[in-house]
Amino acid sequence: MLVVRPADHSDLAGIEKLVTSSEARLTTLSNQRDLLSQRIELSRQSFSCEKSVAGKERFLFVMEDFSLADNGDSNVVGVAGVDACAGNGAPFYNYRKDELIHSSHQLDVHNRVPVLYMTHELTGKTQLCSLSIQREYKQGNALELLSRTRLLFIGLFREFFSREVIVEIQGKHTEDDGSPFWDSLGRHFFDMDFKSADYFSAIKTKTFIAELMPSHPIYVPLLSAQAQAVMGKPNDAASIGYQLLLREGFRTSKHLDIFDGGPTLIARLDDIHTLKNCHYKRFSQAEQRPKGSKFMVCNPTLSDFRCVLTSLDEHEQTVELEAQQVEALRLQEDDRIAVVPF
Amino acid sequence: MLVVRPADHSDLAGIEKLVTSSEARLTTLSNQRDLLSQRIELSRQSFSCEKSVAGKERFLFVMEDFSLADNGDSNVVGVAGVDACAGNGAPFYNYRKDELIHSSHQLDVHNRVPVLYMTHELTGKTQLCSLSIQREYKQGNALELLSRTRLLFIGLFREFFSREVIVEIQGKHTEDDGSPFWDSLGRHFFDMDFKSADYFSAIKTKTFIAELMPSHPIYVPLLSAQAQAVMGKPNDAASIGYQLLLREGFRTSKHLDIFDGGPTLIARLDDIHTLKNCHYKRFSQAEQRPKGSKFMVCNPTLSDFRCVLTSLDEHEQTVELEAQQVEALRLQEDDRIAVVPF
Amino acid sequence: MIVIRPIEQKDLGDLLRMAQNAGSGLTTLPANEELLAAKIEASEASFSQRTDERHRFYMFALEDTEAGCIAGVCGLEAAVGLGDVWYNYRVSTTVNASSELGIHKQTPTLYLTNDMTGCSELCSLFLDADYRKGNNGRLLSKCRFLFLAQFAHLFSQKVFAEMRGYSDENGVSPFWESLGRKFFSLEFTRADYLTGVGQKSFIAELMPKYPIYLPFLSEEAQQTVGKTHDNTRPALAMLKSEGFNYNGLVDIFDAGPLVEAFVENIRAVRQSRLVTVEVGNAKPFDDTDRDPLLVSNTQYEDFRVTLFNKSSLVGKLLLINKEQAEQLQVNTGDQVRIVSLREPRLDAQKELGVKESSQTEFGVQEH
Amino acid sequence: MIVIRPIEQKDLGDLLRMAQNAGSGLTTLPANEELLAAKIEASEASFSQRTDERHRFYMFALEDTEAGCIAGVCGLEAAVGLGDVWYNYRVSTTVNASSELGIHKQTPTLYLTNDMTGCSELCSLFLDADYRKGNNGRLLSKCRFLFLAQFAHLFSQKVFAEMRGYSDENGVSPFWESLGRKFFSLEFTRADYLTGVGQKSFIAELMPKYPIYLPFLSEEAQQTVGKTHDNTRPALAMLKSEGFNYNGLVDIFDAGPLVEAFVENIRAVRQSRLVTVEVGNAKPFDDTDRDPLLVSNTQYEDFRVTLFNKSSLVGKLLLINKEQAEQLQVNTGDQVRIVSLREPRLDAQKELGVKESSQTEFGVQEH
Repeated sequence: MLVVRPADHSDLAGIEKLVTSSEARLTTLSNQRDLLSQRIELSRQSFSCEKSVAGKERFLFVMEDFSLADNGDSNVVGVAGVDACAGNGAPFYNYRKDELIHSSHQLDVHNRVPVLYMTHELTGKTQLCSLSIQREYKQGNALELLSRTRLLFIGLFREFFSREVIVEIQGKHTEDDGSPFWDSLGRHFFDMDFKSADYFSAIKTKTFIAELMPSHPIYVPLLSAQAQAVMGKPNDAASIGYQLLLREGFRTSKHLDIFDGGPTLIARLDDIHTLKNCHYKRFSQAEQRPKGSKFMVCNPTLSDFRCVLTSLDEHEQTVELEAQQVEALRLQEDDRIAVVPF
Repeated sequence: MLVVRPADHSDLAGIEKLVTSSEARLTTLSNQRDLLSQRIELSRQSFSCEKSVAGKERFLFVMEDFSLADNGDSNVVGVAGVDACAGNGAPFYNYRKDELIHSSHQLDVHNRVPVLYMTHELTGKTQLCSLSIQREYKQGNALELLSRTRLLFIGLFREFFSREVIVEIQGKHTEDDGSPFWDSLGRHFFDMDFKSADYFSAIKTKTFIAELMPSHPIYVPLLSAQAQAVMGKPNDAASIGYQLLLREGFRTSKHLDIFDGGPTLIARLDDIHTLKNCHYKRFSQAEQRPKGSKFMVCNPTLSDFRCVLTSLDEHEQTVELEAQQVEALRLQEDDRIAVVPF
Repeated sequence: MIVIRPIEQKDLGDLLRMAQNAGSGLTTLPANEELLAAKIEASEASFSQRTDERHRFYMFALEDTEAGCIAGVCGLEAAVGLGDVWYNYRVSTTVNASSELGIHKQTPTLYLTNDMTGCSELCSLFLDADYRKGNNGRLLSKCRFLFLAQFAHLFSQKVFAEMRGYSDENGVSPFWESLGRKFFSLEFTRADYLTGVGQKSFIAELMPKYPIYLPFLSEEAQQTVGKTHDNTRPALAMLKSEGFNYNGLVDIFDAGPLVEAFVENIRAVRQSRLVTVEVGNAKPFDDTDRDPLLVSNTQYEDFRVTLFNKSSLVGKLLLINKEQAEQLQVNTGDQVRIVSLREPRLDAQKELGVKESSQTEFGVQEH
Repeated sequence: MIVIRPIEQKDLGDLLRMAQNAGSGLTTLPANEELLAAKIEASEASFSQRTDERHRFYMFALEDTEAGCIAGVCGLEAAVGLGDVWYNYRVSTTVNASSELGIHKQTPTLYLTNDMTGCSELCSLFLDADYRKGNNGRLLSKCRFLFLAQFAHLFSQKVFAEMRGYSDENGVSPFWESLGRKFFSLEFTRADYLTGVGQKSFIAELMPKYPIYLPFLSEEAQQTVGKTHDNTRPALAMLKSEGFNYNGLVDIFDAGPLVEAFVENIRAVRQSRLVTVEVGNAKPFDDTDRDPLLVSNTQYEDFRVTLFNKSSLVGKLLLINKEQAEQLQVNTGDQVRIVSLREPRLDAQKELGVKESSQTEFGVQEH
């Protein structure tokens, strides 16, 4: 059984292992143990509504597989985050792809010229981030459960979040972890390869970006053909998650990652299917394995937030849950649950 | 009885009178007779699907009050347009208000600095324009009927239009027809007062805008306090129409008029209420004055497009119309009609 | 005898023939009869003071009085960019540095600028191939300095010349290929031609307005910024020897360098002085003299320049013969302005790094 | 006797006192003991060649050998902007024109630029009020030109100085009020101080990066662009008389002008020459002489400069007495570099518009 729940310090080793082996780029989750530990602590504070993080909450979830043998540690097979405010108090950098028309009647020329403007306009929007999952769990329901649990969480606790949610998707890279977009743009100014820039952006403040980023708009036709080709395209490793978000009602925005040119998805809370279809029910202990349609079901309290997959009869007001599920969700008799079709 | 229908050459005098006396600014509708006449001809070609205007259709509607005494001319009391593609083949200029965060940890300074970028990104989107109505008709249903008829039209003939519709709303002006936004920005570069710029933009090609507009981004904090205060605010004269569009599902975008800083509204077709609630019915000749809820009803054919207000019973598949209405709508027996709640 | 005089409408045929021979490098001299006639008309209107001072355009012709034809022209614009818009790129430096990461990176950056607006321009120099010998090239180019010296009040304090930019043996400009082509969607020669004939609004409409970071251009294009065409090097060396400097401005199409000087600092202006003429039986000018005197009269409408041997100067008197007096349009007792055609060789100048211009003859120099 | 020598750590007390008197206009001399000690250390490391050539910073002290104290300092930076980032605004012209509408509009525009990166800078000049008399001001400022002449290979070809910008009687800079304040959210003096102590990353973080159209600033601010503080005018006139020019670059905070010159074109560099010393019973220097000789030894680490009467120069020999020899650290037979402290008055120069610098004494000149 897969359970998604808030990350705790005991998950440190498991998360570290995940992040280190991740094939996808995780700017927002460092692989340095002390930074990871800080991040978990920050998440704990966010879930417990501590004043110190008010307005800058960073929620981190792990997915645990209860069916794995108990190895002493937690069986973390996935991790995912929600930042209440992109940038977390610092500027959040993006390129915004705009279009200028260079047109001359006299010469009968009419060129649409894409231009990249540096922008901070997404700063403060709620951001999905830090999604990483063990390779074996990628093809089944696990990735969707992990990703959508965050949306369910956002829907249940809207007071923490902005009206729009964004997700930066990893851009297309070369086989040796380079980025054609970076090589044609950022490299000229940051004077380092993509990996280094990526590394520093995970562990440093944004000062170095302000200092090194070119401040003038960039004409796309002057970038290399390879860079232009990957602009706004998701990396293959991220494509399942990308597809899933499109299905959820996210749309591609005009924003690109400043490092690898990857796309940004955006959705108004009101347009996200998981949020629209979520409703409350009661539960009862099941005598036998529940039957019906697949639903995500969660404990809708902040501190005990937990989410699992189950089957249920959507016409019944009371959902039957197995004892194991009730325990995993930390439910007490008479607690409300929130459910959403999977 | 008010009827909204395609403009025809016989409406020239009536439109001219309207435009000349209009209190609102109408960049997209010149008060020069020959230009007006061209515009009507262009509309006729658009309604008749002539090849010459394919992709650049400009539809112009007039509202006629049949209850006025016949004065030989048409009794035009309002005019309104839909351009299939904003810019009509030339670049469509806007400022886009973006935000940069100038932030220094060292000094604990965190400024959000709004910046205006010139953009053509709205070029090619469908644009509502040229709305003008006689003062006496402004307060009742007439304005809404005229404005929403365009939306109904767009919904019925989506193949002509883009997926998003924009409207530029007149910005705030001073009592002597000046513009604080213009005085603080455009005037420095165009070297003329607002009225002249406005006039030229209605009658000239866009070449002069390309030549005279400042090409670098504009820092809003450097504009005058008055200019900053009016940015994105609708003129009082336009506020009823503005309100109406918000109710229709339009949202304010980040785009401003380059001359007076007026706001731009934008909506996806799928979000516009008139489009969502439109459906087809049949009609029959009424014996007596129809009763029920207020609906807009129209002849849903391109060449004979006509729209009036009526009352009907929404549960009936057949709508009863008075003889006068049937005639005004140019309906033949067995024709379909399209209706939408008013 | 070779003499410089204002161009006239009767020279149109000669001029058209020269323009046809000039090729595409010469923006300001397009091979179009109507336009050339208009240029001559503009020059005549300027010399006869029918044009407002700041909008005058002067065109000088090199006449072979024996052959009865003109064999070269050069132009002088009182002030550029007052009617239309004058564009250049300024090659500037952008520095991005992070002390935290120990990074310090300099990026050459092109800024579109109109900074030459109002300055005077040397332009349109062209000399027939047959006449590219002896002192003709220098005479034709430098005659303008005496005009500037004599009528400085009619010109800007600063004067400049745009040098033809680098292109390869096939006439391809790597700078244009890497930048202009992407925005203008037309050939270099056509863009160049349109600019030459004054149809410049397409630049405002199509030109990228934001700064261009040079590393976005091809290696080859980067290297041609501020680099002149091989054929133009002698002309550039000549202007440098007169005190002109490259100060970071380049042509927007081919990135050829712009060289500028304050009028008062131009060698031939600074060293020029007035002397008195005495008409007698002086020997005619011997063109094998490699170091002659450049001499002009002081008349505006009937401006003339020609060369004399240094030996013609005796104290404060310039001794000339009748034919010379006629060509210069002066009489005994009139003042003329003189200056050495080349900078006198001094040891001091070698120390300061000023070099004599190349001995190669030149015929085409400015854009 | 007044002599110029490299500053030493023992001068720290005197220097601190001077910095406290200097006020906020002097970015590079903040009244902070630790920072001043660091500056002295940087200078000592430079003179003793412990620092890499391009990162050297030289500080010269004016010593009153009788009073046993220093009474003035001036600095010379080998190259700016190589460790951190050097910012200026370039005042450029934007032209928008429409021939169709008959409009032609010029708009002054400020571009943020790092174009001085790598150039040498004159800086930190300060002279005690008590010593602002006689030739002290000129001696202190111009001593650097002899150092530049002697060790030109250690400096950039171009040297510049930033002049304090205009502020009103209350110390308010209209330019700052109209631009900087809106972006930096701090006081001018604090911004100035942070820059002086080398903490400049806030500029990259807070500075507007896009060009600023000047008409967006207040009338008053527009008028102060390139205008110097009243107190700095004599210093500006002095630098101009040495061949420095304002070329459109201004300070990003107060818009004070930057003046620049190619080292080889600086009057005191160009006219300086080497002569031989003979030690004997020469008369001491008479400071009432308004036209003395500026004399330096040719040593790097023990560089010294002082003034002599012109009468001390006899042919190619400079006659000096024992005390002078000791202060200059030279012996009979050694070479020294000399130049007239002021530019010789020549009729020719009047013609060219060069004016003698104002007679007003100056004590503070560069930013």
